[in-house]
Amino acid sequence: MSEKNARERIGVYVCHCGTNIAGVVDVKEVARWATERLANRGVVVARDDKFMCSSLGQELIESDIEKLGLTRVVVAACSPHLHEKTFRAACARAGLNPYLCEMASIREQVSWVTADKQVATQKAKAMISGAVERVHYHVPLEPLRVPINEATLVVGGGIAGIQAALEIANTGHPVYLVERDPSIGGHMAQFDKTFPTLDCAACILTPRMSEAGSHPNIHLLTWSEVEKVDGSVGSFSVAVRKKARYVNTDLCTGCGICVEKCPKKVIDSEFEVGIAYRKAVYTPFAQAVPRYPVVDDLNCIYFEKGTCKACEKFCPTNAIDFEQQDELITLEVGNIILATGFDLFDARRIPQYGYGRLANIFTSLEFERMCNAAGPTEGAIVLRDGRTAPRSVGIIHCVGSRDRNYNPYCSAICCMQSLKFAHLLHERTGAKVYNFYIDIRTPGKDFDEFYQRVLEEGTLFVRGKVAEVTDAARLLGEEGKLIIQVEDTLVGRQRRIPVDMVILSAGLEPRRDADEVARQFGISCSSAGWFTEKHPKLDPVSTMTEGLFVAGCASGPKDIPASVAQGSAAAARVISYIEQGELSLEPVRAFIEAAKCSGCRICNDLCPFNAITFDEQLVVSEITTALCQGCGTCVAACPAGAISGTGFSDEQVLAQIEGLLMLNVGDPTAFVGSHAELVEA
Amino acid sequence: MENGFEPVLIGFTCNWCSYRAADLAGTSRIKYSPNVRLIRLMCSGRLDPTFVLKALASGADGVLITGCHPGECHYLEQNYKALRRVALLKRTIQQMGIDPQRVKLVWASAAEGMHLAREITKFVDEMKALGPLDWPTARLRPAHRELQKVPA
Amino acid sequence: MTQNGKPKFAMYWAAGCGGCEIAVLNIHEKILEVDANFEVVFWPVAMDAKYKDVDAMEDGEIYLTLFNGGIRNAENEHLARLLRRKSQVLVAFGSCAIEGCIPGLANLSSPEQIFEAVYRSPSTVNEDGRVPQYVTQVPEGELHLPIFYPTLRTLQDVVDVDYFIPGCPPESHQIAAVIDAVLAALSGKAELPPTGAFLGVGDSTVCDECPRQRNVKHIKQFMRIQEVEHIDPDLCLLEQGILCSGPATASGCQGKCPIAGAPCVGCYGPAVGALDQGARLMTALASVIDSKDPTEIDRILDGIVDPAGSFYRFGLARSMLRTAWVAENGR
Amino acid sequence: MRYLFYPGCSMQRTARPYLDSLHAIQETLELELEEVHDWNCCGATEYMSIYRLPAFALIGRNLALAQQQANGSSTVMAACSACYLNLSKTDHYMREDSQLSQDVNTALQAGGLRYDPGTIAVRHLLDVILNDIGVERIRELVTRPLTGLRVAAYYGCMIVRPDLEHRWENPEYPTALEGLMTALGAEVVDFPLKTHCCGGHMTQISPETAYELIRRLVHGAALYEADVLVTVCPMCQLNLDAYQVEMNKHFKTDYEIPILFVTQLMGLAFGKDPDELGLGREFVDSGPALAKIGLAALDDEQAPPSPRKKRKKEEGLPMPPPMEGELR
Repeated sequence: MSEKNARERIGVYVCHCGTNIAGVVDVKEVARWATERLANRGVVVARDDKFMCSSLGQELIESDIEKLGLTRVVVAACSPHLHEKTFRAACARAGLNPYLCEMASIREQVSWVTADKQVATQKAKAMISGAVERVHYHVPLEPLRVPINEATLVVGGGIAGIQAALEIANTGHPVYLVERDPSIGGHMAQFDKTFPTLDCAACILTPRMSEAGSHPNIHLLTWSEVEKVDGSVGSFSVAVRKKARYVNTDLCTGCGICVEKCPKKVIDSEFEVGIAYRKAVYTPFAQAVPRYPVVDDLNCIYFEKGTCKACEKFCPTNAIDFEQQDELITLEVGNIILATGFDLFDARRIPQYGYGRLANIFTSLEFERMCNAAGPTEGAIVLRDGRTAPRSVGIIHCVGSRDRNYNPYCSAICCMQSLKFAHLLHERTGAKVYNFYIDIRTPGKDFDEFYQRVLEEGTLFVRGKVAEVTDAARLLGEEGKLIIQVEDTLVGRQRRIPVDMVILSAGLEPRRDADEVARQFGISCSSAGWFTEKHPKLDPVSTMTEGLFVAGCASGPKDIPASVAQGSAAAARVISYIEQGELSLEPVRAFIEAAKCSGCRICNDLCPFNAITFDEQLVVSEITTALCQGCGTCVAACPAGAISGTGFSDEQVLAQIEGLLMLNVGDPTAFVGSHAELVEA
Repeated sequence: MENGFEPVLIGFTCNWCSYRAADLAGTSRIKYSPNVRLIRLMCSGRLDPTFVLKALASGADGVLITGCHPGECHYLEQNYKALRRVALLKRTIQQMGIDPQRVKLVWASAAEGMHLAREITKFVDEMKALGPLDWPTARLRPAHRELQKVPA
Repeated sequence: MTQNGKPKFAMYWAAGCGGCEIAVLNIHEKILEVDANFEVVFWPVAMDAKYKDVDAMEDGEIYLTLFNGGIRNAENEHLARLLRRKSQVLVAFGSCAIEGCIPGLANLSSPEQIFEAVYRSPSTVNEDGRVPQYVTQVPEGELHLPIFYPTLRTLQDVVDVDYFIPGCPPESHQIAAVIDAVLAALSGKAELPPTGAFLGVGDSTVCDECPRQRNVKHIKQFMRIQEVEHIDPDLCLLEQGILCSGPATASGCQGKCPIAGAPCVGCYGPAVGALDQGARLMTALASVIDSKDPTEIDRILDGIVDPAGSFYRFGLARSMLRTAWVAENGR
Repeated sequence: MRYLFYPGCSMQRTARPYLDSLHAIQETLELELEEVHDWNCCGATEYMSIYRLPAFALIGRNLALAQQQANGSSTVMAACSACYLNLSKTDHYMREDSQLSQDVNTALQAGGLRYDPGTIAVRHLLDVILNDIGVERIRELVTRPLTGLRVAAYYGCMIVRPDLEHRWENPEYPTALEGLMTALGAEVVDFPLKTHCCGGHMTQISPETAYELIRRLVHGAALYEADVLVTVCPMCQLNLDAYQVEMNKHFKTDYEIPILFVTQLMGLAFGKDPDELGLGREFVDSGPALAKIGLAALDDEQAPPSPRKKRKKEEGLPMPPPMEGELR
């Protein structure tokens, strides 16, 4: 045991927590024991109190620090996750660095989980012993302070991103809104009506889009993608690739003549999800923001064959520019909001549902486009032939969701969306509509009322997971139909229901490149692939990386109101950072001692936050403190022992082990090779 | 246990998952074996094999290492580093005559208080079956065992 | 001080191979300075000396003792205690004295296993099956051999040590530098370093002195050097899947082995301040194994055929665990 | 590639062409098959649901023999889907249920045998062809592509369900056999009934039930204008082939869909002699169908195959494209 550290003057405070601790642990005995047996380990006072976290309890600690000159404090009470801040603050008020306080969780880890009182008391002693040994090696720490650049980057121009951008821009701070498609608007722009109010999606969205497009504080970067992210909270440096549009946006008036004159028709697999055609030069939809078209260089005849340029010939302002190149720009921002949205589950992955094989099977998004008055059928609900109205329609819920073969989670919006479809079908076609569902989930405002309404309209509901959709007719009346084979679990029998059209309510999935984006920005994804929020309940728009926020479906399936709320919430968090001007960060961080670093590069790829870099000149690795999240993986990995971690140093942990194993109160000669001995050596 | 042997065990927890699982076990009043004394790390990735060796050399009969489930690491994927370190460490200590069972890796999310409690009790039972380690470097009459003894 | 005014010098060889003795001679002409400045009073390899002569000395009469080898038997321990008492400055010289070195690896086996291997295994020519006896009766009386201890301990486990000079053996230029330092201190030109210091080592590890190109590491396979068909002469050996102890071994040797194309075996011990060289190596290597799949990880780890022997080749006797659990190990 | 081979009883008798054609192409595929010595019945489809332990012990004996024999391979390959499923199930449940494993081994002990669950991998011939040999290799081996032959790929139920070892990408709607057929040069028709029931032993218990099940499959193949239906299971082949006539009588229909084994079509594509492949032994004559690829001589009276009706080209809204890597 180290004599050096016995110089510390330690106060031990044992909390009764009413009877929560004292009912099981003999707190008086624990305090007595600590005074007696840990005196040679620096403990100068050990007290017990009814509620250490009360103002009286805190004052007790403060007064001891002042009167007894305590240099370290150990509080044996509840979990540090509950009251570490409280006791740190008490220390700070008495002039002791708050990080010189350590807690032993003798409530959550002892009194509440141990039946035998005597054993519980012994375990409490061991834990205090561990905390006492550990606290010797605590060092005074100061929170890190970083200045915050007032500009913000919002990635993704769907409704969540638009909302976030507008909120921040309205407080007078600059925002860069990056969108990889030619227009902002996201999935919401594709929808027809929104549930349960049946507002027209475009009617409520497009004003927001225009507002974002013309806001003086919003710098719109569509047809652009984030390429690289450097820096950390307060001062991110983000490289953005502005893809070549082949349209000079300074000259373009958005008149649309180029689109009209373009001779090349291609299937519009983006906005119209493959059920309509567009030109090789196009604006994705009429109300696109910005209104400038894009030349699709994969399909443009000029790019294929080197000749055509019809658009260029007819453009009245000479805005077409085939020489345009991608442009790489760097944005300096203080915070980033990721609102990258979702992808629709690819229904072709369930071949027994026949999508892609059987003509009259549509995905939910295809159906949205079909219902939309601005869509390929101008709102007419028809079969794939483009003419025939269906007389019977089956809507299959949970396609790719709540299915362990695909995605185990609930996609949250499909029930309401399917009910909406049922209503629209009823209203516009009078077709017989079946809903095939596992459970109906209508937890939102006015949602269940809408469900009741659809029920009353006569939509039929079959509870059961559809086994297959087939055109292999077997029974009378099945020829030429799509037959839905399903076990009706309410009736308890197999049914075959022939219909004209099937709509697959495909689930929501993380963006196909979500993993890559997460890595680029240094955040994590859940096992399903959604971005992980800092806390699912209490901090749903923050991530583990300071200054990086998430909003909308990027962190999981959400409906429009929830996405909008998250956009606003993320904006509020960013605005609060900007207004503070600087940010305090927990000082639990790793540091590399350059003289000890051999430049072996073992640690270089261990940090998921990209905090570790290698200096080729000095041949040493370095840590960017503001990026470090304090996990300590590199500390544990460094073969040279050159990396140390504040708050969780080797010395602290090793001392705690000795303390927990009561080496400090045993016969010192009984132990060979204490770590302290080695440290001293 | 037949011989009344109560192992003394050290447990390492991740601040974000297993430590919170221990908190949850507490608030849920789930009773489990008192033999494991937990140490909080920020992440299972902080787990340095030195700590495990230190614990074994200092009188612990076994070491439990807990972290977030694979794919759920709070720091993205540091728990895989713990997984690999423990795998290698087990091979080494086996050569040193230590039953690799004495070092155990358990995944427990913040929501798995019950799971953690069960795993702790299970580990304690396994260690009871294995008997004391009593590593030579912690020989003689270590005080820690006195304290662990359950009075009859 | 002797009559001629020269401080006294001693060197002793305990459980070790003797390489350290050779290393001292390997400082070439510098050895003349030793002779010029010291009176060699006890150096069994180099001169005739009796233990009783040392016994007869005053405490602290010897100025400098270089002690190499570990403490394997009662004689080693006796001499360690004796020389500690008689010396002002006791130096643990070389890996064996500091951390056990190769003799320390014997801590993976019991004395019985060791004797079995040495006297009775098929690799031994011992037709009569003679095994040393602690007590042997001869016409003249009883002969005694020193007691063989259950484990090998290091010098500092037995006595207080003033300085440590690591290496197997220590590099000649480092030995020369130490001699210069001692001479400078003797002549009052400089102070001796603080007690407990490691002499002749750098702040960092072998990679610091290794000229090979190093990159971010992703290890998919470990191989023994004889299994590697072509070794890139310029690339980090570890990145080529060869288990190299360089990252976790104190610098000071100038990267001799990796420069010569052989992986570092770790003879300089852990970096100063690091507690357990084996643990440092294990944690570092495991961290950069490029797999998240337990089965694949196992496959990759299969490439490390002798983990304990590889990670604790030199440091076992001074590692956290010190010894393997062997039934007879003094338990 | 070397495997232990469990032929099963059907391949010795009713599905002899399956065995013959397998032997015929074995060398081309570089398949080394070593028959499990002294193998016994696999329990077929029902036994396991009637007497659980005896069934497992019966099958376990084969696994024990295989374990004993295992030299150079610990994989037992079965070409019959029922055999495959029973062997696979037994290994799986013995692994999961230590009590069962103990009981089975107690039974096996009487014969001086023992099976350690997990030591033998049980695989179906189709799985071996697709995953060990691979479609690419097969494509290289084709000397007489089955160009113009319209094939309905039929898996039956037992090979894909329950997919205990997760060997199939999509056990509900597999597409791998289609890929193999395409590699042979055949044209694969849409056949959504690919994993539907062939009737199984219903032919013995309740023929009318079986006829309906058979009718659905044959009708499906006819609807999509398949020339042949290819199968990987002796029972499927037997039901669809031998009972097709009975079924036609029952429903007063006149379906004539020849039912061939996958190995027979592979053999044809590899240029093997039809006789060697056991062709001509089927009830529903495959001659007219195979005439399309220039094999058997056409009967004079027989009209040449009607020109294929193209499925109507869709107008209106475009169809979604096939998924990347999807076999059609």
